[in-house]
Amino acid sequence: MSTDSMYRLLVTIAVILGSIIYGFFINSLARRITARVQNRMGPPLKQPFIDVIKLYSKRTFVTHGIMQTLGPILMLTGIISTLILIPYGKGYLTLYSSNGDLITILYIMTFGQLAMALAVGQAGNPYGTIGVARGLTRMFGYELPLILALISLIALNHSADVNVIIANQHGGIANWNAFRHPFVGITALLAMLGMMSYQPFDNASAPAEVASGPITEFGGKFMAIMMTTNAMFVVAKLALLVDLFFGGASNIFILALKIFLLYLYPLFVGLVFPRFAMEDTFLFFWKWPTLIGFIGLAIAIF
Amino acid sequence: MIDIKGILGPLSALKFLGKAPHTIDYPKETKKTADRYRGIHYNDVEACIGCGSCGTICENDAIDMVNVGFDPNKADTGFRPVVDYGRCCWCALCVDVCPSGSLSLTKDYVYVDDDPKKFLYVPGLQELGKVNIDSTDDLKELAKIEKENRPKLKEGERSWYQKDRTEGLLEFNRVPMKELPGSTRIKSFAEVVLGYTEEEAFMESIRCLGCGLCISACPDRMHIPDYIQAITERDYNSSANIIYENNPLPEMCGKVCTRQCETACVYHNRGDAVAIRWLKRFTTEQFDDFRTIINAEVKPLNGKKVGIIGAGPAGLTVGYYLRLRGYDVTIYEALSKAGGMTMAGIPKYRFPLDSLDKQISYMEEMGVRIHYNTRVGKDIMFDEIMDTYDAVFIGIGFHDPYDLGLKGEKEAKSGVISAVELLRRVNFGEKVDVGKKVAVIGGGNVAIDGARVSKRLGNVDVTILYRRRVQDMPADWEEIEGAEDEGVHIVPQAIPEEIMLDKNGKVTGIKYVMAEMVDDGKGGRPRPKKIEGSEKILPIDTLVGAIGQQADYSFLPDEYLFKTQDDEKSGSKKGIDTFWGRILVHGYNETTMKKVFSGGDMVNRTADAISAIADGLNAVKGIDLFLQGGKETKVNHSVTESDLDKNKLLDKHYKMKHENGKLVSVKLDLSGNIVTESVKIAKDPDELKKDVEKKEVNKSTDKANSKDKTMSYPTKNTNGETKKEEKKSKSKKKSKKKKKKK
Amino acid sequence: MGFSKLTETKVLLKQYFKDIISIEEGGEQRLIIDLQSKDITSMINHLKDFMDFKHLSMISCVDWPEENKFEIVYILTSYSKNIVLMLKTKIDRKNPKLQSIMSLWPQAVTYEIELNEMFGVFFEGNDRMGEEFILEDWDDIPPMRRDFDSLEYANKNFKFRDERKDKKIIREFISEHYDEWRKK
Amino acid sequence: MKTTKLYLGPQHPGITGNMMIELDVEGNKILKSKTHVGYLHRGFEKLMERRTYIQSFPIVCRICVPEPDVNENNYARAVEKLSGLEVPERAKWIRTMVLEMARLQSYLLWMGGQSGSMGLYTMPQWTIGDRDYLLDRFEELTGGRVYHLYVWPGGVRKDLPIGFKTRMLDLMDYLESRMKDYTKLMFENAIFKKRAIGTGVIPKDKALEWGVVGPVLRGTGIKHDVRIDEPYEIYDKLEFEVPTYEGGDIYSRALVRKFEFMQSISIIRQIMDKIPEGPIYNRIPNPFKWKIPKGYTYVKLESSRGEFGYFMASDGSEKLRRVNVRGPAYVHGISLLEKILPGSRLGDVSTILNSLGVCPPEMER
Amino acid sequence: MDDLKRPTLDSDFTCDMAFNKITKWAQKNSLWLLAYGTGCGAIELSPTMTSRYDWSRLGIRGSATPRQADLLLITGYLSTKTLKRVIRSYEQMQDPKYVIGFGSCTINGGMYYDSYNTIKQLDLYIPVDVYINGCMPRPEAVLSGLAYLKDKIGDKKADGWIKYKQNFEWYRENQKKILKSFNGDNMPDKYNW
Repeated sequence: MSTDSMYRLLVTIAVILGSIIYGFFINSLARRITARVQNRMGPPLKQPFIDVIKLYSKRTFVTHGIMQTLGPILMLTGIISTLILIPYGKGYLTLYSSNGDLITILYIMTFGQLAMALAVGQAGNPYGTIGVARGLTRMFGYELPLILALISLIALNHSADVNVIIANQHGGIANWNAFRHPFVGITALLAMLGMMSYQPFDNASAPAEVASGPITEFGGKFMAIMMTTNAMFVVAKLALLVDLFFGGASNIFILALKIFLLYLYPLFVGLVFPRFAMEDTFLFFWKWPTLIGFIGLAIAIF
Repeated sequence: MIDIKGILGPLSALKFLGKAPHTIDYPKETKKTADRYRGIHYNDVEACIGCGSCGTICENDAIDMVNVGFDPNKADTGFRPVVDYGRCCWCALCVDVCPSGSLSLTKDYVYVDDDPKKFLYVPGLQELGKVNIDSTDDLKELAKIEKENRPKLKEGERSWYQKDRTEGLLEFNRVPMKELPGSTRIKSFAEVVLGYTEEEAFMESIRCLGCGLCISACPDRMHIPDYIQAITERDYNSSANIIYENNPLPEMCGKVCTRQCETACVYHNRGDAVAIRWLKRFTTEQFDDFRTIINAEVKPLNGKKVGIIGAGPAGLTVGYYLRLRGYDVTIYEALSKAGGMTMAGIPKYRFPLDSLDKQISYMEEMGVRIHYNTRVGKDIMFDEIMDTYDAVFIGIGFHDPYDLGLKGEKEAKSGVISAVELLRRVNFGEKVDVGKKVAVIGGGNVAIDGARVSKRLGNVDVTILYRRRVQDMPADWEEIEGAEDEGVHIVPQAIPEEIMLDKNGKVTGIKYVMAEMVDDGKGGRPRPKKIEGSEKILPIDTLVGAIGQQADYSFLPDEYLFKTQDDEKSGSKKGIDTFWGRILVHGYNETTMKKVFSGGDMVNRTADAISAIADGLNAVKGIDLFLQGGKETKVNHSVTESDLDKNKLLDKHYKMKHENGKLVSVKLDLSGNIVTESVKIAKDPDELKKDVEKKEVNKSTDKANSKDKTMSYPTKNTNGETKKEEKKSKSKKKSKKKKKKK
Repeated sequence: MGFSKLTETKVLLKQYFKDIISIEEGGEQRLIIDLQSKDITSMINHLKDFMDFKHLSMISCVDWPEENKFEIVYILTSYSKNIVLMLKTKIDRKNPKLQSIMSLWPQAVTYEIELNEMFGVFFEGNDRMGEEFILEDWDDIPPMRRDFDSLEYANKNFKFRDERKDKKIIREFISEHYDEWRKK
Repeated sequence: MKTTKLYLGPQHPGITGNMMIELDVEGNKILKSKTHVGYLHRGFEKLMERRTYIQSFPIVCRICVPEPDVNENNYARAVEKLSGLEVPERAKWIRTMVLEMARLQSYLLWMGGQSGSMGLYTMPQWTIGDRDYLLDRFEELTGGRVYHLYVWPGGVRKDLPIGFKTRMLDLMDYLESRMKDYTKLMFENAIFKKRAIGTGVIPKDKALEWGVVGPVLRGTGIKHDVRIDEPYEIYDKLEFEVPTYEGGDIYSRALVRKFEFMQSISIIRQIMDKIPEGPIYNRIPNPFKWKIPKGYTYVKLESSRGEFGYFMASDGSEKLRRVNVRGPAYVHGISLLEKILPGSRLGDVSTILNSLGVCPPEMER
Repeated sequence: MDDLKRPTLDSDFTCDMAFNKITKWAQKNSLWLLAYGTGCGAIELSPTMTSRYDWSRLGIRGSATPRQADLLLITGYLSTKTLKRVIRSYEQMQDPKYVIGFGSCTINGGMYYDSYNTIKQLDLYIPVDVYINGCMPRPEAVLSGLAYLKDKIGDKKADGWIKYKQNFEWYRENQKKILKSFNGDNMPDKYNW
């Protein structure tokens, strides 16, 4: 293994661990912010770490079959593969993003969710199946505007490579994609709400309706893996969106700051809005965001 | 189409980001609990009287009454509540129903534990959770903890308690009894107390909590809560039947009883007790004839005959119950009306003439023969009675007044009369001329009655001379109040010296000297000491002496009467032993003479009607046992040392002690050391041993239905006053109430 | 002037139903009617359709073991006349049977199921009789009947803490121990 | 589509309290629903037949947990009607105030539940947090936070504490200002409206026949309120309006409750101004053996969820012969649900339950 | 599914020694509570979890399913019908799990001691770690109860779940005594994972 690929491997591992820790850190900040809005004190900052350690220290290991055990692990692999494909800055931080472009990232991102669907199918909990069905319908909902936004972006930059897109955005804020092509930016932001599974669209794991949805059957260690993958997933998506629409980041700290600021947006929307009914999520995404998406595409093509 | 207001409006909720949250960071800062928060119990174990009302009202059966080691007395059962926090719902009904107001809830509520055994808790004696109680039985040593290390109530901690008598579920004020106003009372002998209407009786009887403490105070053990409950249900028949179970003269007790039960009532220490006497009276007023009401089954005559001397309360009770048990009873009464001391000694405004007629006619109709105006010893000889009857009961009471022992008493021809004599004459309708000014010497009920009666014989100026202070007077405070209302002057601390006579022996005045109270140093009653040179003379027309009575034993032939205190032969089986004028009786009121039983004022010291009835009831059991199989052994007729002690015959100036097998009575002076070696009662040691075994035998039979004959004064009531101080505080309370009324 | 609505309904009902056992006014807006059990349904039908008693508040049952009777009580409210009417009828306690009024009000089914489970009253025409409504696999007699003692059932089936098993009823204890206390 | 049977069991975060709804679901649409109750059954009516009148006073307020005062008041008035015990005037005013305070705290609890079931988790934190200030006033007045044990036959247990009036009026102003925030966040929330309008519709013509009462009935446009139809305590001396909204869906019911929340605040202000002086308690004859002559009575009042009635029969002994509690949830939770749920979406089950104000302990007592 | 090896009891402690301090600290500070208000005490849970008392600052959070919960609150009385569901949920919870008994109904029957449908002592049927006194315990009392449980977990005394496994037959026999149709409702006899 050449020293170059060795260095790259070490940096990847560092980034993965960094994303876990940073994911939990964002999660705890989010909990504090929701607490403050809800006029209460909220948990201590290190609470997510305590939760994960406690879940790992659970004694029992209940599983209904091999698929249920594999589900979270497959999800972990899915998320790690998306992580390494996203560039986080210059040099080694671009990890392996050179050999995969936007479409591969999109494909691999959905891989974790499908694995989850199979695992829940094995678990046999009715709420799980309903939760997964809702998750998939929601994915259909937000995939359309997302793809429209990404296609128009590719059309504008004439290449699907993320690094190229970042390169095109260098210079001041003015020429960040979100501002240069407002329609594309808006559709992406609206689609992002669906991806984040926060309030307006958290029908998949709505406690009141389907008792925490797909992860109803997963306790103890599985739940721990779920939480870590969730944290990494948040970081991955935000990093991707920052790269595509907000000009990437030269060094890691600016990227972290941008991720946090972008994270605030779905958080605040989630805090003040109840959740849509199942059909409405569908209709919501396929009405305004899609329309704006088509306009953006039209501008991009002609 | 897009609802802008609906989208942007909620975002205003984000303004809370800047504000500080209103969360209470519990372990560090806590919210002040309200003053009334119902938290953990606290019980002031000194004020608590263990009546069990809290345990009875608790709907979750969370409170048990447990023997924690306090020694019970008449006004306190010695039990304390233990609260089971595995049942309690903190509704504070127990606090609202606590008559003594000792139970309360505190503001402290946090208690967490992992051992369910620690949720049992005696409030006021234990810290919650410190003690692991395995069974409520082993809490007896709790009372031994001194006051200091019992859990104390922190200042201001009591959250839910009865601030005053108006809070809570109990009605502390008695339904007021209608009385004739003072001015009209004097004009006639009409009855002063007018009695309850049906509605008033219902309101008064429903106050009773039914806890039963009054039963323990009544010498005759009447079933008080049961008949009060019958009055509440307006079922007067069964109420009368319950009374008749152990009291054949309800009207007498309803009007003139000394009400020991009301002093023991739970309401007594914080308010007015339930008017038990007036309720009993109310039941009797409902019927004009007991024959149809009382359905006691009368056994057919079994051939045995019992003679009764004296138709006082004791005699009548024995007559009634023996007749029920099938004995042929005849009563010899010296006076013209039955009722004994109550009929002769008590003036008509308190005890009207006809009040016993109903009971007497019921008894006579049942077959009890009463020979009036036949004095034993004059119209019929005692020996004749002893032969004709299988058993004899002596119940002649104390009719013979003490003489005053003043200078000039013997020489006085007219103008000096004893209160008993005066009352008997007035009661039986004689016209007695007492002149314009009357002085009464003495402080008991009889003195007061004498004064009020003489007040009614025309407008007479009456003064009472009493050696000690007003509050030391043994009379009922109601009586003293009544006398003062009617204008009787009371001169306390006046010791009479000499009766001034004119030449033909008529009383003209009384010389008395003032006294000041001197504490006798041993906590006993302070003694009056003359103040030299403070003589005063009170011009009077008649002098009434009321310093106590004694029995008149003239009917007994001498060979039967033994005064144990001063001659040797007493203790033999032939005669009746008496001790300083009182007949010595054994467990079933049997005297030392075979076939002879006795009871009433001649035996017990409490000298009131209910104790006489109690003696009668006890004697009935004795006679029944005695005549059943004819075996004398069941009733052994010999008096042992413990009987004397039990009979409380001995004043604290005398003490019985064993001296080489002989019972010796020793006279003590005030400070308790022996003054004169008094008479030895002849009793050889082996006979004493036999007595003791016999006592064991009898004890077993006694246990079933024995009743303690003599009634000791209730030493201390709950707030630590002796009878006298209690009277004083009561009179103060009454006067306070009167002031309020004006 | 005119009668108050109350007396008006009273008079109307009297004419309509000859054999009413008793009808009286309990309070200013209350009517209490006693009926034989056979014409309960016709009375209720009449009340609902013609007398505008639209709202069925409750069906309840009172157990009179001494008269060996169950007393079924229907409480109807008429919003327009503002009257609450209490319709009472007595049925035999051994095999309590009554006609169901399921067809008039949907919620009557729930009341009837509960009465069936709690008292054992059988409503003909109600197909969901015997259905388990509140109690799960109950083996004893219907619990709300007066001859079922719940404390005895609790003692039989459940176990209480035994620290308090030797507790004494204070009032009986007082009466047993009079003599000891009198001495002191 | 294959129909699956779904048990929204007793342990389900969406179901308010302990009951189980058995649904036949086809995809997201409900075909048939059946309610199973009995998880909170303690046999109140049996227990109250074993307790004397004053002893069943503490157990009565445990029947319906979100609203104990309604039971206390009903029980007290029923016993007073049976026994003929009068209540002093001031006690009546205090009782009305306690009832209105209970309505306020129950509506705050409802707002939390309704928005929580829809996912708006900020609202429950606010409303139940503010409800706690009201519980402080209850604790100060009655000595208990939730179970107040304050209204008993004959009047109320203790008088108003010193300075209670000022603290109460401050609280009313605070709640009124908070209502503006709630309206912005919930009542005028776009997504709340989208979800609430048109779901769980009760047809107006069938409402009365299905036994619908209280705010749910007023939500369908029919104006009935026990406080006007049959004024109890001192409601005839107070001025307040009773709102009705057309539509019969969750949103109209929400508006009815919002309007009544404001009315309750104004009622409490009126009471605080015009409360007369005088005794507060007319003592019952005897706590242990108070016998009440034979009689029947049906007493009802307007709780925050509708007509709450007590049927009581006494037989002359010191214990009740029969008590039957008729809460609004008895009808709303069982027969009404079986009528409304079929046809609505699976996601809306807990929203509809909350809007009907279903409180399971009342159903099986 | 049972052939998968279950951690036997004795192994619970040995392999746990290695990083025991950290797990105890984590288990102490993060208690996930099963959202199941079994009795009338649940009304006092809502103020405790919302803004006025907010137990999330002590690391306590509700969880919708027994799988993720490790704390079960029995808030007051328990009717027999609910007891069956409580047993099922309790056994489905992951070890280590704790139970808190609220109020007087769990200790000796409370107000409903003479009711035919409620259980009188909770620790006959499921092991109870902490009892909180009160009817119903205030939010402050609930928080102090939870603090007490945290200390107990901290020094490894909260072993209710081990006690349940060790004398499982005793518990199961008690449960069967009052739950008549045990197998009728396909309640497994063995430990129902």
